[in-house]
Amino acid sequence: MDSLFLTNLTSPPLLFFLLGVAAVLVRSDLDIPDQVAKFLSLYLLFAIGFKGGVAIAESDLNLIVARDLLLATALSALMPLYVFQLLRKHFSVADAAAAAATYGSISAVTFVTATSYLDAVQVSWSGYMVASMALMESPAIIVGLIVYYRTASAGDTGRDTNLREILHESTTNGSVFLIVGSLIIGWLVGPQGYAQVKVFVQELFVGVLCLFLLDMGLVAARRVQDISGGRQMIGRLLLWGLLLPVINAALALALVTALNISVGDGVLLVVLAASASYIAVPAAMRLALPEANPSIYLSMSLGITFPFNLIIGIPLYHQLLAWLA
Amino acid sequence: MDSLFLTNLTSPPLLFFLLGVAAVLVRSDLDIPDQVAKFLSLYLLFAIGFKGGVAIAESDLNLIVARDLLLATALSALMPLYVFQLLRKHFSVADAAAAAATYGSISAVTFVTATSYLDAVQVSWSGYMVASMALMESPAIIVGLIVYYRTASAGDTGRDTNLREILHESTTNGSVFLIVGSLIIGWLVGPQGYAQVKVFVQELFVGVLCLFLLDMGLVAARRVQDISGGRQMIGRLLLWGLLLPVINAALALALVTALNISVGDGVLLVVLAASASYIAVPAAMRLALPEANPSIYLSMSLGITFPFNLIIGIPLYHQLLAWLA
Amino acid sequence: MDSLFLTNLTSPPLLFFLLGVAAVLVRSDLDIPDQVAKFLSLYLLFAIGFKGGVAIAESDLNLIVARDLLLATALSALMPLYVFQLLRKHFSVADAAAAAATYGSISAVTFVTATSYLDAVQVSWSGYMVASMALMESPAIIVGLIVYYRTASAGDTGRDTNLREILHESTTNGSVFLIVGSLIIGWLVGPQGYAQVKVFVQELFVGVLCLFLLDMGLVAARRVQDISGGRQMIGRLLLWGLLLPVINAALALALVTALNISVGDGVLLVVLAASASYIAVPAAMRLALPEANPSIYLSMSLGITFPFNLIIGIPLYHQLLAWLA
Amino acid sequence: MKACKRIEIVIEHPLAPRLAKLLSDLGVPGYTMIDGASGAGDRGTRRADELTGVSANSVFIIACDDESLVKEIIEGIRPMLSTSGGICLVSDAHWVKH
Amino acid sequence: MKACKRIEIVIEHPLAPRLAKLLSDLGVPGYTMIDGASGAGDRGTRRADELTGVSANSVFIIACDDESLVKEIIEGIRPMLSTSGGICLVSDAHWVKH
Amino acid sequence: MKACKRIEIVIEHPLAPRLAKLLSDLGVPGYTMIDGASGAGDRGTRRADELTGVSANSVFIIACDDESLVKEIIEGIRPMLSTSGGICLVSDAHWVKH
Ligand SMILES: Nc1ncnc2c1ncn2[C@@H]1O[C@H](COP(=O)(O)O)[C@@H](O)[C@H]1O
Ligand SMILES: Nc1ncnc2c1ncn2[C@@H]1O[C@H](COP(=O)(O)O)[C@@H](O)[C@H]1O
Ligand SMILES: Nc1ncnc2c1ncn2[C@@H]1O[C@H](COP(=O)(O)O)[C@@H](O)[C@H]1O
Ligand code: NA
Ligand code: NA
Ligand code: NA
Repeated sequence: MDSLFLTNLTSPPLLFFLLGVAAVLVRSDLDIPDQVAKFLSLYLLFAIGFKGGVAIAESDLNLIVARDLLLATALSALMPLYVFQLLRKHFSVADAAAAAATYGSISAVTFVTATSYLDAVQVSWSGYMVASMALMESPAIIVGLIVYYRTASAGDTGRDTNLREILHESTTNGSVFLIVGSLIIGWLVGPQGYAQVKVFVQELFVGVLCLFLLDMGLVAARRVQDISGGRQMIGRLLLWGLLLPVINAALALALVTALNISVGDGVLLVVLAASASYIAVPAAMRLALPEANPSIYLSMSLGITFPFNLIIGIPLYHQLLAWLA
Repeated sequence: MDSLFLTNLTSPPLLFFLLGVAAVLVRSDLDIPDQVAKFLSLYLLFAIGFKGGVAIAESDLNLIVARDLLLATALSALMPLYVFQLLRKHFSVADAAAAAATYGSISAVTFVTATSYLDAVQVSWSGYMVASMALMESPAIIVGLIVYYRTASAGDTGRDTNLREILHESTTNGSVFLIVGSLIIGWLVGPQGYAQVKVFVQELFVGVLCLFLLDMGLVAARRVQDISGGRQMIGRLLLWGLLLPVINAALALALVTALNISVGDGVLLVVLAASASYIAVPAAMRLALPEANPSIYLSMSLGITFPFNLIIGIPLYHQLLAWLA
Repeated sequence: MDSLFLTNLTSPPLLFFLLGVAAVLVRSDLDIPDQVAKFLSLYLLFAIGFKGGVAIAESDLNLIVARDLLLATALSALMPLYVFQLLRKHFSVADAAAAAATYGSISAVTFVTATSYLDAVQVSWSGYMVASMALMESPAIIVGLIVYYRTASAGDTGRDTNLREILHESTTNGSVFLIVGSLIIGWLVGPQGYAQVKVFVQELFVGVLCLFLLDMGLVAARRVQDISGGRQMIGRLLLWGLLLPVINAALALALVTALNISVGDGVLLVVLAASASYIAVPAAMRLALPEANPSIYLSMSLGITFPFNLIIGIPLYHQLLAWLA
Repeated sequence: MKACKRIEIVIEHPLAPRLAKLLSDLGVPGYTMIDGASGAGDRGTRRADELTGVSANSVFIIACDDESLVKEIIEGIRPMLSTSGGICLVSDAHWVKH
Repeated sequence: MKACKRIEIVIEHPLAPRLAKLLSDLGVPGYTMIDGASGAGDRGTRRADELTGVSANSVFIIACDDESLVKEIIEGIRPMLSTSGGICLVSDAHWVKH
Repeated sequence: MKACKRIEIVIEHPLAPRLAKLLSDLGVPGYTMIDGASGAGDRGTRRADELTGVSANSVFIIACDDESLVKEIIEGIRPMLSTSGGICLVSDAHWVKH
C-alpha cells in the first residue's frame, strides 16, 4: 500500500504543488502571472480533451460506455442533494447550496492529475472518461440552484432569477466548452490528426502540469490564509472539506465495484466524485447565487479538498479499488 | 476536389478556429488571455521565420528566387491601387485608402495556416516564400497612404503628415521585424543552429496554431458582432470582404500560371495576395490615418476575409492551381 | 581563439538577444508581453533547476562538491566588499552598496546561457553548479547591506531597518526559491521522474532561451536609453559595467586554476562571478535600500554587464581557461 | 470644458459583462474598463490570481454630463453592489470636449 | 497638501507613446499610465483582446499643480482626441507633497 | 450618497504588499489595487516590462469617509513616498452607499 502513496508523493507534479504551498508558507514572492496560469489550464483542458477524443475515435463505443456516461451524469446530479442536507445545519442556505453544487461538480485538474498518476503507475484508462468528466461539470450547478430556490423563503429570492440564463451559464462556461470542443475535434480528426500535435499534447503534458500545480499550490495556500471568521469557521471548513470528498468517493466506490468497472476507469470516476469544482461552479455561482459567500465554498474546494485529493485521495482510491477488485 | 476541402475542414487548426467562432455564438465566456494570444502569434512568426531562413540557407538562391521576391513586392504595391478605386464609391476616402492598404498587405497567420495545410497534404514549398511574405507587409501601407494624400482635399490632410515617420512605422512594425529577424537568424545559423531548436520550432507548431486559431475564432466572431451601422453597412462589408480576396487571388493566380511557379509556392503566393492584414496595417493606420474607421477595415479583414481564406480560400486556390498546372 | 567567439556569435540565443537590441535601436514596437516574459524566465529557472537536481541524483556527492559549493558562497560574500570600496568614490554610499550587492550576486540567465553555450561547444559541466548558482544569489545582498550600515552615518539610516526582514527577503525571493525548489525536486525524483518531463525541460530549452533573450535585448537596450544624468554619468556606468565583471572574473579564474576545477565547471563559476543580478538583488534593494537609485545599478548590470558577458565574456572566459588548463 | 460627473465603479470581474450591458442599455455616452484589479473590502481580500477571475475586480470609469442619466446609472448599479459587493464613487470633473 | 489638477486621459493604445512624448516635451512633472483598458464610446466598442492592441485603450493620470501647464496639456491633446477619439477629464485634487 | 475622500496612491510595485499591510493595519474600510502601471516622475521613466516588476508601479484607490482616518493614511504613507517616490492625490467624492 505504501508504495502507491510513495509513488504519488515522488511524482514531479505533486512535488511542485507542495513547492507552491511551501512558497506561501515562507512568504516567498514567487508568483505565476495570472494570464499565464490561465493559459496553462487552457492547455491542460485542450490536451486532455483532444487525447480523450482521439481515444474514443480509436475505441468502439458500446452500451457499457453509454451506461458509464449516464452513471457519471446521474452521480453529479445526485450528490448535491445529500451534500446540501448535510451542510445546511452548519451554513446558510445559500452557502450550503453553493457548496452542494461545488461538490457535485468536478475539478478538471484533479482529474488530469489522476490520469497522469495512472500513466505513471501504468494503469490503463479509457478515453471516454474525459467525456464523463465533461458531463459532470454542469448538472450539479442546476441541481444546486433548484435546491436553493425550493428551500429559500420567497423574500430571499425576490430578484430576477432566470433559469434559462443559469442553464446557459452552466453549460457554456469556458472550461466546459473547451474540453467538450477539444474532445469532439479529437474524435473527428482521429489518430491521423493527432499525429500533427502529438509532441505538443503528449510530451509537454507532465511538464506543464508541474508548473500549473506549482501555481495551484500558491493559490490554494493563499486561500487558506485568507480564511477569516475565527477558529470555529476554520474547523468547520476543514471538517467538511475532508469529509465530503470521502463520502462522495465512498458512494462512487460502491457503484464502481457493483458495476465491475475497470480499475483505471474506476479510479477516475471515484476521483471525479470526490473532487470539487473551483472553476466552473464558482464562476456560475457568482452570477446565479451572489449571496453565497465564495470564501466558504472556494476555501473548502480549493484550499482543503483539492490538496487532500492530490496528496492522499488519488492513491487511496486506487488502493481501495485494487483491494476490492 | 471535395477531398481537398474535406482535408482542410478536418485539419485540427481549422476546427479550433471554428470552435472559437462557436464559443462566441453560444455566448460562452471562453477566452484566451490577450498577452498569451500575443505570445502565440510571436511564436508563430518566430517559428515560420526561422524555418524559412534555414530553408534558404539550405537551398541555393538564384534568379528565379529574385524574380519571385520582386513579383511579390510588386503585387503588394499594385493591389492597393485598384482596391482603392473599387472601394471609394462605397466608402469615405480615408476608409477606402485604409482598406486598400489592408488588402494589399498580407496576413501572416493565413500564410502560416496555408503552410501547415500544404504540409498536411504533402505539397512542398520553398523557404524563401517566407521572405516574400515579409516583403509584402509594408509596401501596401505606403501606397495606400500616397493614394490617400493624392485624393483627399487639402483641408482634410492639414495635419502634420510626415512621410518619413510613416515609412518608419510601416517597416519597423513588431511583427514584420520579428519575422525578418528570425529569417535572417535562421539563414545565418543554418541547419546546425536549427538542430538546437527543432522540437520547439517544428513539433509544437501545429499545436500552437490550434490554440492561436481558437483565439482568432473568438476575436473574429466578436468583431463581426461589433459591426454597427445597420444592414446596408453589413451587406457592404460582407460583399467586399468576399470579393476582394477573390479578385486579388485571381490576379495572383494568373501571374503564377504565366510564370510557371510550382504548385506549393503558387498556393502560398495566391494566399498572400488574397489575404488581408489585421496586425501591421491597422497598427500603422491608427497612427497615419486616424480618420479611417478601424471598425470598417478590421471587420472586413478579420471578420470576413480571414475566415473565408481559412475555410474555403486555401483549398480552393490549391484546387485551381492543380487544375491549371 | 576566434572560433569560440564565432561559435558564440552564431548561436541562436545570442542572435535573438542582438535582434532585441536592434529592435529598440530602430524604434520598432516589437514587444514581448511582460507576463509572458516572466513566465519564460520561470520556465528557464524550473528547467535548469530540475536538470541540475537530476544530474546531482546521478552523480555521487563528495568532498570536492562540498568545497566547490563553499567556494561559490564565499566568493559571493567576498566580492561585494571590494566592489563597494572601488565604487564608493564615484557613487553615493547607498548606490555603491547596492551595486556591490548586485555584482556579488549572480544572473541566472547569464548562467543558463553559458550552460547552453557549453552544450553547443560540447564541454561537459556538473549538475551541482546549479546549486552553486543558487547559493550565490543571497549572501551578497546581506554583505552589501551590512557594508552600507557600517558606512552610512547614523542619520541616514534612521529608519526601521530590520535585519531579519532583509534576510527573509533575500532568501525567499521567487527566483531563488523556484530554482532551489526545482533542484531539490529533480534530486528527489531522479532520472525516472525526469523521463516524464524530458522533452519539456530539455528539447524546448534553447527555443525558449531564444525568445527570452529577445526580450532581454529589448529590456536591456531600453534601460540604456533611459540612462539620464549626462555624459559623465554614462561614462562612469560604462566604465564600471565593463570593469567589474572583468575584475570578478579574474579573481574567479585565479581560484579555478589554483584548485584545478574542470574547464566546464570553471567557466560556469567564472561566469557566475562575472555576472551581476538584475532580478533578486534589485527586488531586495528596493525594499531594503530604497535610497539607492535603481537606474544606476540596474543600468549597469542589465544594460552593460549582461550584454558584455553574453557576447564577449562567456567565450573569453572559456578561452582563457582552455589556455590555462 | 464642460462640467460633468466622473463615476467610478469597482465590481467583481464576473459581473463586468452585466454592468457593461446595463450601461449601454441606459445609453451612457461611453465607459472605460480596467480589468484584473485586486482589492479588499467588507467581503475580505480579493486577489487577481485565480483562473476564473472570480476573485478579481474590474474598475469602470464613466464620464457623464447628463445629471438625470447619472441618477439612473446610480440607481441601476445599486442592487448589483448590495448583492455582490464593490463600491461606486461619484465626483465632479470637467470634460475636455474636442 | 497642495491644490492641483488631476488630468485623466483615455486614448487608444497605439497613440500612447505619442502622448507620453507630448507630455514629456511639455515638461509635465510626471504621469502614470495603465495599459490594456477596454471601453466603449462614439466609435463603438473597444476590446483589449487584439494582437496589436489597436483596439485597446491606455489610461493616463497626470497630477499637475501649474495652472498654465494644465492649459498647455489640454490644448496639446485636444487634436489627438478629435482625430482619434478618447476622453480627457480634469478635476480638483490635493497633492500630498512629501 | 455620502461625502468621502478618494485617495489615489501610485507606488512602486515592490512596495505594494507593504502598503496593503499598512492600510489594513490602519483599518481602512477597503482599497482597490491596479498592478502593472508604468509612468515617469522625478526618478525617471518606470516601465512595466521587467521580470521583477522592480520598475512597475501599482495604483491604489481608497474611498474613506472618516476624516481622521484619511489623515492617518496620509501620514502613514508619507515616509514611503519620500524614500521610494510615487504620488498621493486626495480629492472629494460621493460614495454610493447601498
Ligand atoms: N473603501 C474602499 N475603497 C476602495 N475600494 C474598495 C473599498 N471598499 C471596497 N472596495 C473594492 O470593492 C471590492 C469589493 O468590496 P466588498 O464588497 O466591500 O468586499 C474590494 O475587493 C475592493 O476592490
Ligand atoms: N463617457 C465616457 N466615459 C468614460 N470613457 C469614455 C467615455 N467616452 C469614451 N470613453 C473612452 O474612450 C474610448 C474612445 O472613445 P470614442 O472615441 O468616443 O469611441 C472608449 O473606448 C472609452 O474607453
Ligand atoms: N505628476 C505626476 N502625475 C502622475 N503620476 C506621477 C506624477 N509624478 C510621479 N508619478 C508616478 O509616480 C511614479 C514615481 O514617481 P517619482 O518618484 O517622482 O519618480 C512615476 O513612475 C509615476 O507613475
Ligand atoms: Na465531485
Ligand atoms: Na493581400
Ligand atoms: Na557576480
